[in-house]
Amino acid sequence: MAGMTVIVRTIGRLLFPFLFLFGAYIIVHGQLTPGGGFQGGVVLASAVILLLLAYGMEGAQAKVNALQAELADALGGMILVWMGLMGIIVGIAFFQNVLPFGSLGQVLSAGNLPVFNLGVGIKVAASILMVFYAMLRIQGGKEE
Amino acid sequence: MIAHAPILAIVVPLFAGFLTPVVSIVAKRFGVERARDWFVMGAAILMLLIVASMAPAVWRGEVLVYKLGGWSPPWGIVLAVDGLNLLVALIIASVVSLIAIYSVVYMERDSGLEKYYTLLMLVTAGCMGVTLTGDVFNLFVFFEIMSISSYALVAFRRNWDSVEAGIKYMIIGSLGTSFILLSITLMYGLVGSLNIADLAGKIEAIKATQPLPMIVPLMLTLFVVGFGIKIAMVPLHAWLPDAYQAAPSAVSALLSGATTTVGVYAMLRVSYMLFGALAIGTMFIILGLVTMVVGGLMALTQRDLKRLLAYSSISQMGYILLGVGFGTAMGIQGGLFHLLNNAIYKVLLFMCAGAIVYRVGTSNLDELGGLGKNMPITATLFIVGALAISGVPPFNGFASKWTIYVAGMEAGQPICTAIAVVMSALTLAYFLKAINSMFLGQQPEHLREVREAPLPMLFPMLVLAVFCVVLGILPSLGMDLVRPAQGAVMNQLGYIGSVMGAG
Amino acid sequence: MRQAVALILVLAVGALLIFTVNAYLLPFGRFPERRIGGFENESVGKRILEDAPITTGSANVVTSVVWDYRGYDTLGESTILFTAVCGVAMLFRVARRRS
Amino acid sequence: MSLNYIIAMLLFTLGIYCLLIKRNIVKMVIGLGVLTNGLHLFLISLGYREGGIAPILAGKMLENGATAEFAAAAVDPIPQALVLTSIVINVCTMALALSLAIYIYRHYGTLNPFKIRRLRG
Repeated sequence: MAGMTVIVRTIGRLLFPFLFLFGAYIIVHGQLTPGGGFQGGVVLASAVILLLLAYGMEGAQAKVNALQAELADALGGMILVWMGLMGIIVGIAFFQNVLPFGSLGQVLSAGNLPVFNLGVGIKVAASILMVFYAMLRIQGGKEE
Repeated sequence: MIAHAPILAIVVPLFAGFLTPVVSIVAKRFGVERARDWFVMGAAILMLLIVASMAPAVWRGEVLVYKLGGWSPPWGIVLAVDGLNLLVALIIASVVSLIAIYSVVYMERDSGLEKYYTLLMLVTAGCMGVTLTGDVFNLFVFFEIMSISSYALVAFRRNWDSVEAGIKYMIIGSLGTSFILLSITLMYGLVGSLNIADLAGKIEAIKATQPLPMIVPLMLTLFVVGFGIKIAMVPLHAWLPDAYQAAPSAVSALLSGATTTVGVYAMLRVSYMLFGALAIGTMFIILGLVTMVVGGLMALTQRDLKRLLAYSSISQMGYILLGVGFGTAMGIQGGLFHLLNNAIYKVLLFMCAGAIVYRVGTSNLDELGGLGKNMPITATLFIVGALAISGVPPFNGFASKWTIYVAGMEAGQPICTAIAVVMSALTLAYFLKAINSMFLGQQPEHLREVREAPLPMLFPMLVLAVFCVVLGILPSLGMDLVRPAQGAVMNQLGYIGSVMGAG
Repeated sequence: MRQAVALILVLAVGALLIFTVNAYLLPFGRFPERRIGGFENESVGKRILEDAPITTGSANVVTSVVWDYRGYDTLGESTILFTAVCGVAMLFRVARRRS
Repeated sequence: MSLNYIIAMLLFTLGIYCLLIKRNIVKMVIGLGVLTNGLHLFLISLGYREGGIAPILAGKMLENGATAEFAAAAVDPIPQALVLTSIVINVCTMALALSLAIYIYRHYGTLNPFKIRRLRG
């Protein structure tokens, strides 16, 4: 993919950090405000996809390449899995809360929930990027 | 660890699925690509052991209830394992283990194998999740895992046929799952709960109101259509022959052995547990007869081995529905026994077809012939499977079909029994035709050099053939396996009591 | 012809659904209520609304349902995402046949 | 009769109609999306209550610890959680279906499902 005009490129470059921050905000405040891991993850992915649209494949791959996305996907999955298994290791039940609750309404509250949101946020962002990269690979009906 | 067995049986294939890409990257780096195959095989066998470890307690009549996150039944998600779940879980775990062994050689010529094994493990996780769960929305979620990964597996080879079959399966299947979701939504709107046991109790109370609220049969219909698509009940079977023909044979075996079994399980669980007192027996009998007859008649005209097996698969689903539809203890027992047997010989037959495709490169019956000399073991195993599926004594198909016939006579349905007997003869006819054109007759010039299938492919086939014979000679063994499941189907109050009492 | 049959079929299904939904489910905007059976106080959602802030420590009750009460569903959901990504990557894999 | 339920069910049936009648795989996938979105709308409507607030403890109620008051005012959280799950499932189905459609187009040069018929019998 070739990329777009200078207007799109400039705005894309300027917007990228804000989109990224917004995505991170949605993920971190998952247990306090509407949103959470899935929604924040999609925003994170859309930040990179904006770069992809503006600068083409190379611009996006410079930020996150396909292998990094695959590893991030695995990392997110592992976070979920291990937090789930912690319940068994501690000796209660799969998916049981093992962290302290904290005080209601704080960013660091609600036990496992922020960790789950973080894991799924990474996972969703990576997954959606991977779908985009995979689909772009055969752009124009020709395999890379 | 035994206390955690229900969740571990799901989590092991799930994590194996997550880990397979990582394992294959590492294995490739160290130059031992086969490590990935061994890893998947090990995970499948570990799962089988975990499922088997639940068997003693369940056969004693307990219902194992596992509270996820520690939430008591109606508030959170529970896993509930009774005889029926256990039987289906055992079938799935065994089938998947054998297919993992079979795939090592059968799939070795394909690219993208790490994706294949990942998807194989995810199908397994989906099947296990559907089977062991006690929550109706969770059932839907895992049903989707199973469906989506099987759509991808059908299209695995990416050639003309498989993408066509994949998109057909995908569109029809997605329509089916959205019917299931609609039905679940209606249930939630009706009683405000998602736990199967809780729903069963509450819907029982609603059914008592006069006249019967129309929403109850509507929900049942939506469920039957949704799960009926997965088991290819006749008006909804269009996707199945295409999918089975175009998929790699290992995947066809997986679909016929695991996902259709899960479809039957889900249908039984939902219809008998939630809608027990409605006239579901008659409905199953009619659907079963239609499925049986149409599947059998369509199979007669096929010129492709895998397509023929696909239609016979549809036909066998009819027997299961018929047996279950009689509603008597013996009928349900026969239907479930046939479910077990169907998984055994259908997987065997698809593996034989795969062995032929592996060596010859085609499954078109017109291009095959005289292979009995070149592939004697495959030929023998195929004949064992074919005789078993046609209900010839002393193979396992006879035992279960006989039970269904007897149940039919006892239930006062001689016409159904007669149709079933005739269709059984028809099954024998088209399998004889297939055997004749594959293994006997004139051998075309280009098949002279064909060799016997390699040992890792023959081994799982041999295991299954041994099961065919053993369960045929000692049908009481199979009956003992099935009896707890039959007890579980008919014991609605016991299930509700055990699950709700666990809180 | 096919269009007419499909249209009639769909209209029939739609009419049936609209009728049943309006006749038997709770009236719109009356959440804990149930029209038949009297399960108002047993509604899972009602009880979770009362308990969730205390038992899970999360101010957002939807998040506590998604990740705590029904966390296992969400694990399944992320597995589906993984499955779909895997399926897409499988379809668009670069074929490298072994010699 | 309530408008929410009617429109949700109309969207659902519109999706089915689209699946039955359209001769283009991408349009069929869009139909699938419409159908599922109808379901989501329906599911969300089931949990609504007149003048209800979002099931998020915030502002004054959080400071006063008024959980009972909150529980009496908020809408049902479970359908919202179910819809979140279902949306992701729908996205995944669509991603895979569209990928398959790309492949169909590369092989057959058409997206008309009635022309894509190599498997028959």
